[in-house]
Amino acid sequence: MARSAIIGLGFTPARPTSAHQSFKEMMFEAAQRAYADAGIEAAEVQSFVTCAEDLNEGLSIFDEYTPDQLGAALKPMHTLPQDGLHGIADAVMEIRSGLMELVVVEAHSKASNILTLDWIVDYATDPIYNRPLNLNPHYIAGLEMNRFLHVSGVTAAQCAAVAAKNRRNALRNPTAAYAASLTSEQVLNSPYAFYPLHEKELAQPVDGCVVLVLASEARAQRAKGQPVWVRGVGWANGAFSLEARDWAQADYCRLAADIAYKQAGITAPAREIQVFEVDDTYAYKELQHLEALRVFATAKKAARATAQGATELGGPTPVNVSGGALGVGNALEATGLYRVAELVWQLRGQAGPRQVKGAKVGLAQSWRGVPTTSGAVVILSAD
Amino acid sequence: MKPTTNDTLRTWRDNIPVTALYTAGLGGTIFLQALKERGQLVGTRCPTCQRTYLPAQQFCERCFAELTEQVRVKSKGEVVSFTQAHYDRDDNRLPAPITVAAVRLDGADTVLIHYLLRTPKPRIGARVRVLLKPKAKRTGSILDIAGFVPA
Amino acid sequence: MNGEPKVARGTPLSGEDIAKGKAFLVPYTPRFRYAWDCGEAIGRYFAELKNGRLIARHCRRCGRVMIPPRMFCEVCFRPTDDWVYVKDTGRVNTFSLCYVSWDVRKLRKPEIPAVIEIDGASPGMGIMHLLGDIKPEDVYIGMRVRAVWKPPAKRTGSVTDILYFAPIAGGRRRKAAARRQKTLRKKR
Amino acid sequence: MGYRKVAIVGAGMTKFMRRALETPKELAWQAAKAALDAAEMKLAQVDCAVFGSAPDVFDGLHMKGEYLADGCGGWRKPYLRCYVGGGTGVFAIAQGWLHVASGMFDTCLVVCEEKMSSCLPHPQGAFLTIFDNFTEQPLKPNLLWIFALEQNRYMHTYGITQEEIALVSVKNKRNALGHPCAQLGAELTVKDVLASEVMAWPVLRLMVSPTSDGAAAVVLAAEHVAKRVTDKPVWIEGVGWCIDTTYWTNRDLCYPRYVERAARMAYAMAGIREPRKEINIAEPYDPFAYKELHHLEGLQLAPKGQAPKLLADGVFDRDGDLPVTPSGGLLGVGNPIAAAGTMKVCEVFWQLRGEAGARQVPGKPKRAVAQAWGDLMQMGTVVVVGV
Repeated sequence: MARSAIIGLGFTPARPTSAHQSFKEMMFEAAQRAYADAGIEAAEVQSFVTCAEDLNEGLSIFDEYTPDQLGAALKPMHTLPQDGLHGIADAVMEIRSGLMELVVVEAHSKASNILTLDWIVDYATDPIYNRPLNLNPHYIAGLEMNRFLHVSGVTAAQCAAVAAKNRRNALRNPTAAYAASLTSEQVLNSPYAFYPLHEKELAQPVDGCVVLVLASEARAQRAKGQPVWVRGVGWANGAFSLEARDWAQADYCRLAADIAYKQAGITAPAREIQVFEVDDTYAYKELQHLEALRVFATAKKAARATAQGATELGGPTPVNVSGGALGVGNALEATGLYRVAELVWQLRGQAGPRQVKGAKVGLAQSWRGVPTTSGAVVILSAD
Repeated sequence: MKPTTNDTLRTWRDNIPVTALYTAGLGGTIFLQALKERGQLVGTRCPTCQRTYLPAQQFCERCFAELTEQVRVKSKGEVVSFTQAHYDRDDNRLPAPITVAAVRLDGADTVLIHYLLRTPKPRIGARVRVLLKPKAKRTGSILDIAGFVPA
Repeated sequence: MNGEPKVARGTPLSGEDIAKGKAFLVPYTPRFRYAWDCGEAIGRYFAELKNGRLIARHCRRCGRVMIPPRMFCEVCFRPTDDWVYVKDTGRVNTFSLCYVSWDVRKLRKPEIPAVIEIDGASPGMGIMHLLGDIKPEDVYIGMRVRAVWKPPAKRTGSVTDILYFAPIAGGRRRKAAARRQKTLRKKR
Repeated sequence: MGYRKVAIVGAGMTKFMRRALETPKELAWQAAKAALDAAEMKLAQVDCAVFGSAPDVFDGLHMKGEYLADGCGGWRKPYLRCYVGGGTGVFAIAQGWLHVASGMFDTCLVVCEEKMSSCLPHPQGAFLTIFDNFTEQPLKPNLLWIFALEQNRYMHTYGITQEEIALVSVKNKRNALGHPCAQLGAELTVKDVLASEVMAWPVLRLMVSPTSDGAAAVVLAAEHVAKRVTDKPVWIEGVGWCIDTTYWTNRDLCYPRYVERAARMAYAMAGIREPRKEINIAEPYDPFAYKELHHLEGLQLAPKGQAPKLLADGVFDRDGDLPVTPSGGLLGVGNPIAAAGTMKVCEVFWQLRGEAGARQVPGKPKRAVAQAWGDLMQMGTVVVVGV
């Protein structure tokens, strides 16, 4: 099976708004940066993948609007209404099958263009049993967090500490939109949004675009820059319905991780991986996901480690040194790719003031947000 | 030099003008009919996976079996989780929060999501029961249930 | 159990079933509102429409003059270079006589959508718009047309600042082409 | 380049109908279950699932892939939704092929579903918003516009008449009479078609496929599994897809070059040099009557502008030299967008196995092509299968 690597990264910084660019112009900027980074011409790319959801774009068939600004006109290109990490999975399959050598993955957010975002999120809920309750859909996160706290023994204060850590981490990341010197107390003192979830524990939407160039091993060895190798990629869904799902465990994350670990030959994630970019759409999710990822045996241990600074930059298990979704922002389908972007910088040794020393292997994990139980895991390495 | 200024930036505003009419489906029809006409909570059971789905499902998501065995579930159960929503869908802060609970009714392996009423201090593990609307006001909707109240 | 389905599944539901309340239904009206960033290309396009002009972008590598304008050339994959005013006249590339409105109301008088190749843009560069001031049976492919603009005070910087495109009078080819296409159409 | 061999080992679908009582996930489950039953496989034997569906607003669900996951067998499995507009139903097969051909999985359940009736009173709000939000939607276009504009350009360029196009409706609706899942099978004449209401000239009512609810599914397996579960595997010999520029008003709509590119990609994989001679059955996408002809030309199965003549000569009849759309197509079976494309793949699967019942093409066909189209006259998706 052919190995694959990321050989180019382009992005626009995550920002609450981006009024100077249309989505096409934003994608064009990120694509140009990615191709320059990879040292390739757009014409060399054989296949393209965009990760996008129609209603986040406000167009009924967004696939129509994808090719030109990436250089994909008259080429194989398709849309996945999935997170950007699923896009990487697709590119890896295209390469491993032997069909393609050079594949581009794109995802973006123009969240600032959506005037009724929560209505759209709510449109993802079951129309017969759930939507008639007429609620803001983030209540689902409140329900889940409460169950998670109950089952895991994690405290509200420990969740708040995650939010404070990630917002502080973002201070070292020029790409992040929501950097802040925040303390756990300030998070805990923010009003409840969806009890027991505080307002400052929700990742805020951002605009931005990330483009990655993936290549087969043979093609990567001819690449201009240092390739970052894809060691494993896994993705999975849990039970979708609110009625049948597991309310305490992130089963989708556990399943996706186990697939990725198997491919990468990783048996002790905490020891073998030096940098983690883990979904923190809501602060408690980071702890829940760290357990599902087997980085800590339990979420409670993850919470204790966080309190002791073990997941900070400089700690033994740095988690979300980029700032995560709480610090960088929630870039809709591009959220996973901002995590990968951070890993690329870390593994290339380009992360500047937030560089994790000795980072050789990194993990990025995504979750598609409420009401889904859908996520993916990608493991990257420097060599 | 002519900078891009805020005066030249524009947005174009529009909407997606759709409305929807959803059918309850085969499973949903069983559930809603029993709820409306008999005030009962009917699920379906997968004999292979030994799980009772409430509301009734046409198929088992785990093994794909067609579910033909209908099971009447009790109207009492236990709070698996609850939350208090302080925002509405337009992101306005609500004057008073809305309490919502996930409740596992006795005899079901799944939870039902609904409002938690008359409960100033909600608690996970508390026993509650389903409060139905009077028969004359039931239309065959999940809102035929008014919510959960302390058992 | 090989072979195509002998008994196909699925339960048809008729309008009558619904009217009689045989099915449980949930109506819903979502609220999907957007304010899309026009960005540089469309922002300028709209601004010029307000001025009563059509503007395009030029790529110096492939030489194409593109409308609607874009900041990138999709053929060369590079930024486009120059703004170019093009004419508000052109030629009908294709058209339809549509007797159904966007929301499925029947129309007695058809709308006439068309792709109009714009003079001054590269060959084949068209935009979609409507035709007006013409009888449906007189429209033909190749017909020369000119934009009919809203009065300046009523323009908002939108494609609807052009009310429609109307035929430019004259032309010998016009009658012959119209005749040929009428015969084609009559055959239905 | 040798690829890992992937076969279709089972196919299933629901009836296509105007409005189904079933929820989207129930429809998906019915088709998926039928496909698994046909392959004599259990869900537990499936490694991963792929779902295809067109606009979210049809089913009335944001992220509808997530909502449908359980109906598609995605519970606690790797599950992916792909989406290329109307081209999705055939592309999903290519997406499933990637899952297995990559060596990452041995079996894959591919399900496509559409429930257009959820979009009430009609899906026009969804169709309006397929157009460019800045430069086209303010003109209040409907879906018919773009088809009528393309059909007119096609007719004009090659001197094609309405009669010639009407024949497609006649053939496909007749073929659909033999399909147990068909919504609109009918015995019609060219005169009937031409006498039907003018929707958007040159498009007439009987040249338009209906809106539908329905689902279709196939099970894919790697060679070693395929040989274990069936003695009649249908091999996926080639997959191809291609998207053209968004700026459809800057292209000549008379010819679908994106279909040609997609076809050439699939043919190259399949080692096909002369498609007209090497392909026994074609299922091109026919949401509108002229589209079938247009796509046959893109598929290199007819010279440019010549498909109508071959049709009139009977070449494309079920017992003709190159049977085209023996299923009855979207015009006859129905058009639940993505499910309709997969229905075409189901059809060639049944045909090559000799299991197509009343619709069986004579002469033991060996190789077939299914094709779908999508987006703004823009996306071509092609699958070549053989036995």
